[in-house]
Amino acid sequence: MTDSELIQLLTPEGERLAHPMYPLDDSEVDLKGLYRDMTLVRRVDTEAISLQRQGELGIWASLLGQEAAQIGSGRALAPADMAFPSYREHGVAWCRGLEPEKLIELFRGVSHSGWDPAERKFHLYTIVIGDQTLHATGYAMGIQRDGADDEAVIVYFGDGATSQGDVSEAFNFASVFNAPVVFFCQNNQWAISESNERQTRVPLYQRASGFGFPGVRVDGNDVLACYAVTRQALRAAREGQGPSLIEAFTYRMGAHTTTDDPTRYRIASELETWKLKDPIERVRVYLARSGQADSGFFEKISAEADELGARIREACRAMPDPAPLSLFDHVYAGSHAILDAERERFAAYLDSFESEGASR
Amino acid sequence: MTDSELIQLLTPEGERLAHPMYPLDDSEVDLKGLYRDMTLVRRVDTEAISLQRQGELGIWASLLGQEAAQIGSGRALAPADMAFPSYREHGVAWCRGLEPEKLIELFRGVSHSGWDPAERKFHLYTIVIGDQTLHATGYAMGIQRDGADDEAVIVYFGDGATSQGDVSEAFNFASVFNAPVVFFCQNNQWAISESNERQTRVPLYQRASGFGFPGVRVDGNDVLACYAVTRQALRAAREGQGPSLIEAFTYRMGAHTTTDDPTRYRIASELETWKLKDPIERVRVYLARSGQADSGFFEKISAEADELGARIREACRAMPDPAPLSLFDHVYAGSHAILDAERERFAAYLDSFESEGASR
Amino acid sequence: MTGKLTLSRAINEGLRRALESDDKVMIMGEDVGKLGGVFRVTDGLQKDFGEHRVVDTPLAESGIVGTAIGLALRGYRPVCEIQFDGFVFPATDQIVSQLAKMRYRSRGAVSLPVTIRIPFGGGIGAVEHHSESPEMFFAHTAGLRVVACSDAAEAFTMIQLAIESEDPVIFLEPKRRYWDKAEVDTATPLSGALPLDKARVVVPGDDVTLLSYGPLVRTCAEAAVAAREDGRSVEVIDLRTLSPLDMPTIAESVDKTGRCVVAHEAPVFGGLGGEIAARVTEACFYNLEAPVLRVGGFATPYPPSRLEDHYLPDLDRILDGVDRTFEF
Amino acid sequence: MTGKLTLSRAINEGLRRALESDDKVMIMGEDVGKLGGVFRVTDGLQKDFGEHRVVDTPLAESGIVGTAIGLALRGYRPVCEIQFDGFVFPATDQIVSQLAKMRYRSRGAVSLPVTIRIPFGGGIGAVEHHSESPEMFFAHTAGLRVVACSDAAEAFTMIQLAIESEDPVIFLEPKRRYWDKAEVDTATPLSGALPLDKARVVVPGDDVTLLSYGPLVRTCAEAAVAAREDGRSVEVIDLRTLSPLDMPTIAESVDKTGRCVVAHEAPVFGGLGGEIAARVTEACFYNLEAPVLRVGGFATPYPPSRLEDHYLPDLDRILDGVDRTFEF
Ligand SMILES: Cc1ncc(C[n+]2csc(CCOP(=O)(O)OP(=O)(O)O)c2C)c(N)n1
Ligand SMILES: Cc1ncc(C[n+]2csc(CCOP(=O)(O)OP(=O)(O)O)c2C)c(N)n1
Ligand SMILES: [Mg+2]
Ligand SMILES: [Mg+2]
Repeated sequence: MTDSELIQLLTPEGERLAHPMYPLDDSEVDLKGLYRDMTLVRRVDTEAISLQRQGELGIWASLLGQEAAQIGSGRALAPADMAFPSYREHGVAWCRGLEPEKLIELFRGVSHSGWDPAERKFHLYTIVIGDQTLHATGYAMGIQRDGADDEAVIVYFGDGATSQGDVSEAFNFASVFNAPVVFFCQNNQWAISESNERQTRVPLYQRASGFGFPGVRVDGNDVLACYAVTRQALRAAREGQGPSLIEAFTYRMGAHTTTDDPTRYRIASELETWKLKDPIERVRVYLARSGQADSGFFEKISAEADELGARIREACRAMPDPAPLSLFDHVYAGSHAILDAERERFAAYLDSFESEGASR
Repeated sequence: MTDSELIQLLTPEGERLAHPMYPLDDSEVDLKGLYRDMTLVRRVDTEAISLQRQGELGIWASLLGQEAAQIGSGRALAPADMAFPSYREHGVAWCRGLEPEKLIELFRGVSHSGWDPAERKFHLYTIVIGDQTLHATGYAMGIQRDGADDEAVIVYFGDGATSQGDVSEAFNFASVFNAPVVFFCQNNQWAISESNERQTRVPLYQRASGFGFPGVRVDGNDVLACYAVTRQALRAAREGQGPSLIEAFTYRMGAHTTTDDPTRYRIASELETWKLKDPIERVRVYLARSGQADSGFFEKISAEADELGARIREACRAMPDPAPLSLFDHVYAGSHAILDAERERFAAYLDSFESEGASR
Repeated sequence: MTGKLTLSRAINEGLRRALESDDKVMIMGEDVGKLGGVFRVTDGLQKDFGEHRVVDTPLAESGIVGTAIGLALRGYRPVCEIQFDGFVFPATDQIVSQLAKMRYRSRGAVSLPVTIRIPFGGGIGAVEHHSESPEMFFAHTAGLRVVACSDAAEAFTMIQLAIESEDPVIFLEPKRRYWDKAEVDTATPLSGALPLDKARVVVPGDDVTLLSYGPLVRTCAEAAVAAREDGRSVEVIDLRTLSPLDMPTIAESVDKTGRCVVAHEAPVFGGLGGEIAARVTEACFYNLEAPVLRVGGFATPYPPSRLEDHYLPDLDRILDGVDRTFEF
Repeated sequence: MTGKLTLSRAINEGLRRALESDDKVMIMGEDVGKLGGVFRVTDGLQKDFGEHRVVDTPLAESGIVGTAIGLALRGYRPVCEIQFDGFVFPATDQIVSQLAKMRYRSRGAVSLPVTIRIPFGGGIGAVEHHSESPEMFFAHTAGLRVVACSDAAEAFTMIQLAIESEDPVIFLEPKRRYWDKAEVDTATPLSGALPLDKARVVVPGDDVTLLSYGPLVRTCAEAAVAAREDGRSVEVIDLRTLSPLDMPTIAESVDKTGRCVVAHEAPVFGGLGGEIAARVTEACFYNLEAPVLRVGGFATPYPPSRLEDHYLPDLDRILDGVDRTFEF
């Protein structure tokens, strides 16, 4: 890959670039807001990891290093746009206004995804790799049928996901039906222990052309580039130009999840290289250097992050386990005799302990 | 698509062309043999269709119009190469030396595919669209492990099949592992009633580049071009250059199968246009015009076809139904108590009719 | 309005009603447009409702179900056609892990009123993968409703009820009965129809209960007639619903007859018959004169079509099963 | 050589043996290489046998099984790892329509000795799709053998027998028992091991037969101990093989005890318990004092992990099932 393939508007050193195809003026974007978003979601992440270590969560999938890809693209969404996440899109959830506590619920094992996707314009987390790309494409086909030309869809998935047949089928449906969907692939270079070369031998953004729509690679650690590229792709989708693929070239700085041990499969120096490209640090440098923010601003955000951390910690610890019988809820809309009988019998069974006391 | 995209060595008018990338001298190829092959498999096809009409076969999938794609590619195979067909590759079967009667068996409902793929270097027909592309890729991975650099694999599938996730997964596995497999897509323009635009909005051969390997479009009604292009792709595969995709641009001149009625979904004029591009006719013209064959040759082939037709007809009519208990054979290599008990009980049940006579 | 319709035509009429009465209803699948489906079940619907509502999709079953889920999230009610039973397997993941679970995962926030039509079963002399009975894959999956129609009259109302359901429904169509005709009353309002989760007694009887669904309901009814000549009164029940099972109707019958046979084309091993046997034995233990017996497909792949008459339960094998329950 | 090994380690040793003794044996899957699998079952194998024999594949389950089929056609014996139970569904088509049927379709010309390892079941506090029990999808599919190991000693021999089998084997590993240790005798030759298609009495008893497989075998054995204190003698059988079922061993026990309970994590509805109930009732009709009862997962998706202790059959629910058989 030549450097010129990679869209970049803010270098790791905090230098601001212009790109002929993705013009973006500082006045068009709330860079301080983006800095705040990224800092706060990183704190959510840190907090969740430590909650997991303390046994409060079953597992956590860290977004460390992917803040720019998620906040940049998430903030490019119009309110009416619909987003379909994978399981790591805590930053996009944040942009959609979803309380981090909702995500915590899921990883704590209290719910599978306890929010209303229609209300939040943010679908449930999808763990089966790639499945959500078809849902997003179908949703976009619905937008077409509604004639809603002010709406588009974005769907998130990883580099590993591109190998799944469903993702290719989604590319194809989207292309054939010219559906208004943006495929946003966060190429964080790893699918658990497998590096990119196990998934592809050419850059992933090129996959799109074979299906007949444009693909582009953006510096996934550059929040401005992610913002500009996503905004344009969504706009094109809304205007009837069909799907596109964005490959956000980034890096998973942490473990795959809290149960993973990356020292088994990757060398430490790789992480060191990527630390120099940290998505938050470059914004801090640029904001400070360009005089857009002073130390007071950074301190305020830092304090806000501390507060948020405390709030999440408390909320998590206070989360009660769901009631046993709730395990039977919401399987069907209507009654289902087999299930209903099971619920009844189980309720009676539980009651028998109540009445017997600890008889066994 | 520009004309220059389409590899052609023999025009519909029987004019012989040269192509810089696919040099082929007439001396390298047995053109009369190819003519014979195409004529005979077309006769197999005609015969099978009429056998179906007479109720001798359950169904038949006609290859009419696709003779050049199948014979050209099939004759490009080296004896050690392995071929994975879909369900329409009667011409490839022919090249592999498989008796047409074996195919007849399948469509008659006497067997599912009664040959040994290892012995014939020709896998079973595969009806579930696209599944065989993964088998071919796995087989090619086996060739790599064996270090057998004189072997390659070819796998056949249709334009419709390219939409299946499995086919994309096969492209990707083949690419990532650099497996010696040639993906041979017969784009006959139709997947039952669905025209190409339901499957893709760009030419299919372009699909390959997104997975990181070369794709090429060849005139699928030109037996020489199909031969030359396939030969080269197989050679590249054997030499360790990895997979490639060949899109043979052809036309399904008949119905999808004998149960299909194409008048419901396509206009007659389309067929007329393609009749002018008939794959056999152009070879006849060229052979005659260039003095390579005289009327005696053509008559001999025609007589041979008549004989073959008669042979197939008779063989088909003479095929006995399989023995009832054979339905329990070859489910498992070893014994399987549940199945064995069923077989035993069913045998006793059948016996009870024998002994009772027509008691019920 | 009543008249004789084939089962295929009755579903077509039912789909038409659904398309007419709710503009969110859509039909998706391979060859469902101009061709009207390989069995003509969707014949004429694209012409009348347009390409946006009757959609020829790319050839990809996972894609069909996956995008139907997305369309349902957007408020549509997609009716997917899987061309043949054997081609539902590529869609298993989307059906089992997504379609079936979405309501549960979202704590009731999401409804996915998707209907998946599957022509199922054998008996049409087809090549392999065209005669499968995959119903247990779905009946065993919580979150789905699984139903099978058995004749034109039933099919006409059941398809409409399936589409109306807020739950995803696997709708099994007995393909070898597509051409069977029956009187269909298209005038009575749907509200009067037997609900989707109820079984129905097709032939009343006293000596033994014969349970089936889909293509074998007719065979069972014929068996009941034949048995009557032998002086045996067979009660035939069309299960209609496989998930949930209508246990009250089943148990009431078996409590009365004391004997029970289940017939289906799917392999006996792991088939619905086992589930029914377990439940009936528990519910009717003291009234059972014999174990619940099962007549069904063997533990083999579906055989070449010239052998299918041996594989499929027919009148004789069903009667043999009935006879055997009297040996206890 | 005997020693205490965890179940995970025992499978690792079994795989190592297989790789050593037949150079056609291969391991394929996601993260099976350097990482050694998310449960470390393949730990160290790539290092010792190379990247050609222990293959990290692209992230695509259908691709894994589909290419394994091709490798088997070429003479290899691939052992595929599906990372978690819930991720086997994208491979359903390749397993059900291709892997299971190839021998039959080719009239015995083709053998596909492919083993598919699936860590299955719940109890590890995981997020959704990581605690499924998909065994019935495969037990209902003719052409496959389906087995489940329950402890380290069994796992060590069973994985080797599975790989040796000329038939495709679905090999279920009880993931919550991966860390359980047991004495494993790695010295005795494999030829002395209990064959793959046999069940085994784990705890002998007289009053009631308790059948299970995989993770619940241990729970059942514990239940038998608890029941003994109540004066009830429970015979616990580890089924080991789900397809075929070892009916002689099962029926012999039930004929003796007259009562039977089946426990599994998979939903009861459509689960193996129904099949067993039907067969046991037919085989032991005159000896049964009570209907075969089932204790298993509910007809719901697998719940959030904080509820899984309620979903999973535990000691109390299994004993409750045992108790209920004495109410008849
Ligand atoms: C169908 C399926 N197979 C396997 C898994 C197990 N798994 C979870 S995450 C993961 C790697 C995903 O990699 P990638 O798509 O790059 O996303 P990332 O985790 O890097 O964000 C795997 C194999 C799964 N969730 N779904
Ligand atoms: C998975 C699957 N879905 C559906 C079908 C039914 N079907 C048989 S052939 C066919 C069309 C195939 O079109 P194409 O791939 O272009 O091959 P062609 O028949 O034109 O040679 C369809 C949909 C099938 N066999 N397999
Ligand atoms: Mg990744
Ligand atoms: Mg075609």
